[in-house]
Amino acid sequence: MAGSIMKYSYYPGCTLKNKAQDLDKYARSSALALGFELVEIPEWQCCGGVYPLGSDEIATKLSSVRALNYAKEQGQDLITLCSACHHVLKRVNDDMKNVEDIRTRANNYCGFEEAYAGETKVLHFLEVLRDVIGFDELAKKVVNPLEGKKIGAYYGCLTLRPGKILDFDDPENPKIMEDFIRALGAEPVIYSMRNECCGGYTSLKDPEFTKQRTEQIFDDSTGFGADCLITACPLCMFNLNKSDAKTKVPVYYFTELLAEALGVKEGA
Amino acid sequence: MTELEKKIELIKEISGSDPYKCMRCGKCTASCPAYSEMDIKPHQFASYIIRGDLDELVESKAAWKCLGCFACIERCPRDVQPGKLVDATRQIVARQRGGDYLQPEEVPELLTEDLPQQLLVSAFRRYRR
Amino acid sequence: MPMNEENKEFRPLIVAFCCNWCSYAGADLAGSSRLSYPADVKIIRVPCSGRVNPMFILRAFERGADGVIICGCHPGDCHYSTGNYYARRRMALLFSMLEYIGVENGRTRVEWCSAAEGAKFSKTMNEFCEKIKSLGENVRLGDLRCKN
Amino acid sequence: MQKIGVFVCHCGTNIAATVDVKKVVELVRYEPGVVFADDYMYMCSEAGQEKIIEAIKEYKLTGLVICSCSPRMHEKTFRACAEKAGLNPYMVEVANIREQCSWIHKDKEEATKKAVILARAAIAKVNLNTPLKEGESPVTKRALVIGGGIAGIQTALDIADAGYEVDIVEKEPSIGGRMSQFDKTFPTLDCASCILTPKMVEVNQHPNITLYTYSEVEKVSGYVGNFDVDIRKKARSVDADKCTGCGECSAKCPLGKIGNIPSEFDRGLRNRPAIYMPFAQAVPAVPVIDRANCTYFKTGKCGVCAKICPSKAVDYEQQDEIVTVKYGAIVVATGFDIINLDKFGEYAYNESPDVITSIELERLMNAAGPTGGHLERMSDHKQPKDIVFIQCVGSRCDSEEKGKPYCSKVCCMYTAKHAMLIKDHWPDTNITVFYIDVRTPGKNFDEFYRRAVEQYHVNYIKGQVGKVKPQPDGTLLVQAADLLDGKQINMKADMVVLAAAIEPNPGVRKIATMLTASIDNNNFLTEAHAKLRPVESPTAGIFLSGMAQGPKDIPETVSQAGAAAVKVIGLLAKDHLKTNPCTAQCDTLLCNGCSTCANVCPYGAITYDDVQVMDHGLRETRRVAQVNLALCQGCGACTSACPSGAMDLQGFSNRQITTEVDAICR
Repeated sequence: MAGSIMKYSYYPGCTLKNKAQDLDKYARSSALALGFELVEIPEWQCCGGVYPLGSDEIATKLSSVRALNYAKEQGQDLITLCSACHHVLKRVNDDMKNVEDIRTRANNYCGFEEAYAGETKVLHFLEVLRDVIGFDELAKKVVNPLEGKKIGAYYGCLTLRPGKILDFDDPENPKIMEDFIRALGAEPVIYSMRNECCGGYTSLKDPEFTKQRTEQIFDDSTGFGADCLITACPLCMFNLNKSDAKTKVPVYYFTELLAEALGVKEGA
Repeated sequence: MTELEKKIELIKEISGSDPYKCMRCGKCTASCPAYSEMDIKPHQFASYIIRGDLDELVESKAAWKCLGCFACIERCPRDVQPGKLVDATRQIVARQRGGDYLQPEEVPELLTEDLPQQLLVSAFRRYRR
Repeated sequence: MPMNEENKEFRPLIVAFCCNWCSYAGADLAGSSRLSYPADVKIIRVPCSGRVNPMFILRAFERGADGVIICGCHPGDCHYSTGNYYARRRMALLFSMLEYIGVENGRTRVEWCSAAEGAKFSKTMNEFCEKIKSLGENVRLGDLRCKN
Repeated sequence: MQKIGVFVCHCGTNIAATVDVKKVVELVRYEPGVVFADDYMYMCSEAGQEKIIEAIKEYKLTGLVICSCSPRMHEKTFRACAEKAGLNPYMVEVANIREQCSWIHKDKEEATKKAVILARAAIAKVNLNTPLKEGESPVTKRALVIGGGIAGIQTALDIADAGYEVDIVEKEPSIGGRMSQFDKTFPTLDCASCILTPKMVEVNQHPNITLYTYSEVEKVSGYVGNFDVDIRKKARSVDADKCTGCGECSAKCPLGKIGNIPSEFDRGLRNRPAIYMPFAQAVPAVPVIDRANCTYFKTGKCGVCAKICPSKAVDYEQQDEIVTVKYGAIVVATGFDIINLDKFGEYAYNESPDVITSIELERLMNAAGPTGGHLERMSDHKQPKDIVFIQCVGSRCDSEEKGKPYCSKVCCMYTAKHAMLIKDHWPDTNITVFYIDVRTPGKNFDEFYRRAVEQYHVNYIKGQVGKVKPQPDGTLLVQAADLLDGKQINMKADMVVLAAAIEPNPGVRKIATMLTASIDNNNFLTEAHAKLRPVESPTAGIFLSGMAQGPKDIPETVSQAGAAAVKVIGLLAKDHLKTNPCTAQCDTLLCNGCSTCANVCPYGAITYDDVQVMDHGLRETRRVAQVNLALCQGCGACTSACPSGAMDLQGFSNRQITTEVDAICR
């Protein structure tokens, strides 16, 4: 299969082109090292960051629908890295598949050649590692195992919930990031705040409240021995970094550690 | 249909959830990370809606304090999904008076060097429309 | 005499199929509670609403009935567990077909009535009679069987 | 042509005041088939019946129409009366001119007219009546009880004590069921094994009871009074006749120490050997070899148990055995289990060994349990100081994939029991119960719960727990809300006990299918009538006992077990069963074998058979429906579903009902 490398449509989202460039660039270089390529879809628009609050809203779902339809036309799965994009795209896709009213109205707006009905498969980058590459295969490709590192996976909310629609992992007791950490040769630290909210968007107007939340996250994870945390969400990263918890430890995008373990961090 | 029934129907439609299913177990309120900030607690949303005390909901701080973390939605044993009722309340406010918890004018002040775009768009969608 | 004929009130002919366990007992209770309903209603006892073959209803309309009502046990209470569910589905289909051939939907009805609901039975029959009266005399169905 | 006699009852003035009975008699006299018509003050009286008998004899009547009260009142009376005069009882029809005529109409002319029409319909029907004979089928005087928990044990004992033979089939190596795992029982707090083990022994020694443990029902055919059941006796690998139950084999099994085979009976709280009895008081006291784990069966090496056994009872060559037994009645007492808690990750059951279920707590409190009755945390074997109970874990859930929509009924009571027992032993323990509602209907039940609050100071808080968070210091942080006080609570606990929802034993669906016994959405067996026939399945000859029918506590289970036994005894006491003659019949010439009727039959009374038929001079083999008259209850569902008109119902035939329609619409 030399030469014909697996290609995925890739939806980076607003923040990865900007403040979260690390999340993006390490993912791209790691993907190549693992034998697949992230092909950024042209003219993508922001997903909105939040799944529309009213089930009767259509316009706010259209940017996602266009991205989903583009991937369908390419015959490719659609990959995201950002928690929020992952959440919004999967939920809009579920609407397009299962909610007739939304499907009809969205298609009326978009006027695709062929109506879109949720055909595209949306995958988080971690799901590709787990379900396509396989963590055992990933482990074999690791050249710099992160031995001795005790890493706490911080999931936050948007990657996991609502569990039924996102179908990412067990929303209360996830293990995909822990398995990922093991594949990189490090030791995962399991702590119960790992799927509790960091405060999310409220840090814009209530930064003090967000600090309470992140302090609890650091206290809990370091209490169990974590020496750093990983996340897939630029907003979690921001909030965790803003923390002035006594127990604060470094926070990395999971792709950064992946690139490091695969030996492709430099020059990414 | 009375005015009250119409309002309840509207909330049911926007939220896609049924407040009458609530059995007042309080698992949502127990799960809520923003509990201390909410003046009306998640489990009370269903009763406020059923009673028709929508004005109080609309005036409440709670609607703006919900983190949208989906913990209550995930754990609700009755599929009421209180978070969706909170979101519907925000929508009613936003549709009635354009959402007044975040004004565009105040944004420049709030910006910092490392503030991610995701935060801005999320806040705008949650606080406004 | 012709004037008299004109003024004569229309009295419909109504056939009611009642299951033995719930609705027939409900009709008995209506009787022992002296809850009247028009004499136009004539009850045929069947073991279960699920026993009511669509042919019986067609036959009634063919023979000049103005309305047919089928009464069974409440959903979940059927003496035979599931007969009323079959009746409900079967009649929904039959009634839509009857409407197609000219028997208005109001002339047919399925109603659940328990052995304790004498009042409901009487009320249902009164309402149904009123409805049929408002619809007037039915156009008698022709013989539906194939003829060659 | 029938010779029909019509009798119009005055019922005092009940009928006669509104219906002109004489006129009815006059008008029906000339109906086809009628040879005699008369009226009388009280038809149901001795004198009235005498009149009927005389008329039958004098006019050689072949059919009767009684215009009187509802057939639900006196149809039986008039049928018996006809039989006395030598007339087949099913040649009698009743026209209901009281409840459905005289009592609801005021206008005499109108009521009389209606009475005549109702009489005509009945006369038309009788013209088509045929004599029907109640069928008879013999009864095998032996009962099968599926499940050897307290429900099955009680049912079997009651039947056996009445003098009938009973077999119990239990899939585990011992009878005893869930109750044998319990420590104490509410609301009296007597020890579960003290009241259960004597019954288990009694079952074992009862001359009328045969035990099939480590066995499963494999196949069921036949019908009420005549079931044929195949029972698979799984190979125990131990000869029960030779075994003395000394326990040497289990004690010496090398896997007992190193095997890591979790004990099912102790809910995985300790390990067991590969050759084992589930618990010390097991009945029968004969071990089994768990072949999936046994070293000898896996590698051919070891054989310690066979060598050590003083009575040479270990038999590695033993095979499964199928026995076929005939039964007259079958009782389903398959019991319950608790739901799997994988979907409730928020309570950390899989993450923390100190989050346990209530059944595990029973084992931890039990003197014969893994800790010898000393309550300790499984993580560090320390005694817990702060214990939190969470109610309704998986009960009363709307979302089907997570939990169950019903209330599990027993959790409120056993939690109060647990709280009090713990406080009795270790008064320093702090106990908090998080509840949604406390439900304690039952004799002495609310008093019991109040005692937990008032005397034992158990802290009851209304509000479901949101999350249990294992902490770095080994404690559990319980995040909850006190809805009545309006507070969010973060409470440290050493142990959390989950009242997991109850569900029917997962094997019941397979058994119900074999028995054609209906089952509801939650896999509980359905009663023939929710109120009036609560221990019978709609399928004749199948009876329900215990949790298999719905959540219930021990006293309720025992009552229901007794009730099921009485129903079985009532059935077995008969030499023959009279069968309802108003059954479905298949016209094999019309039947095309499409299975529509079998699919709608609630009783599994329709089977298919290949028969030779002569059709227009051609002999051919056809698959046609056959009605088992012992099972058919005469609902007629098949008759209206049959697309070819082959199915008909005796006593309510298509022609009979059509002719009634015609008579009314004349």
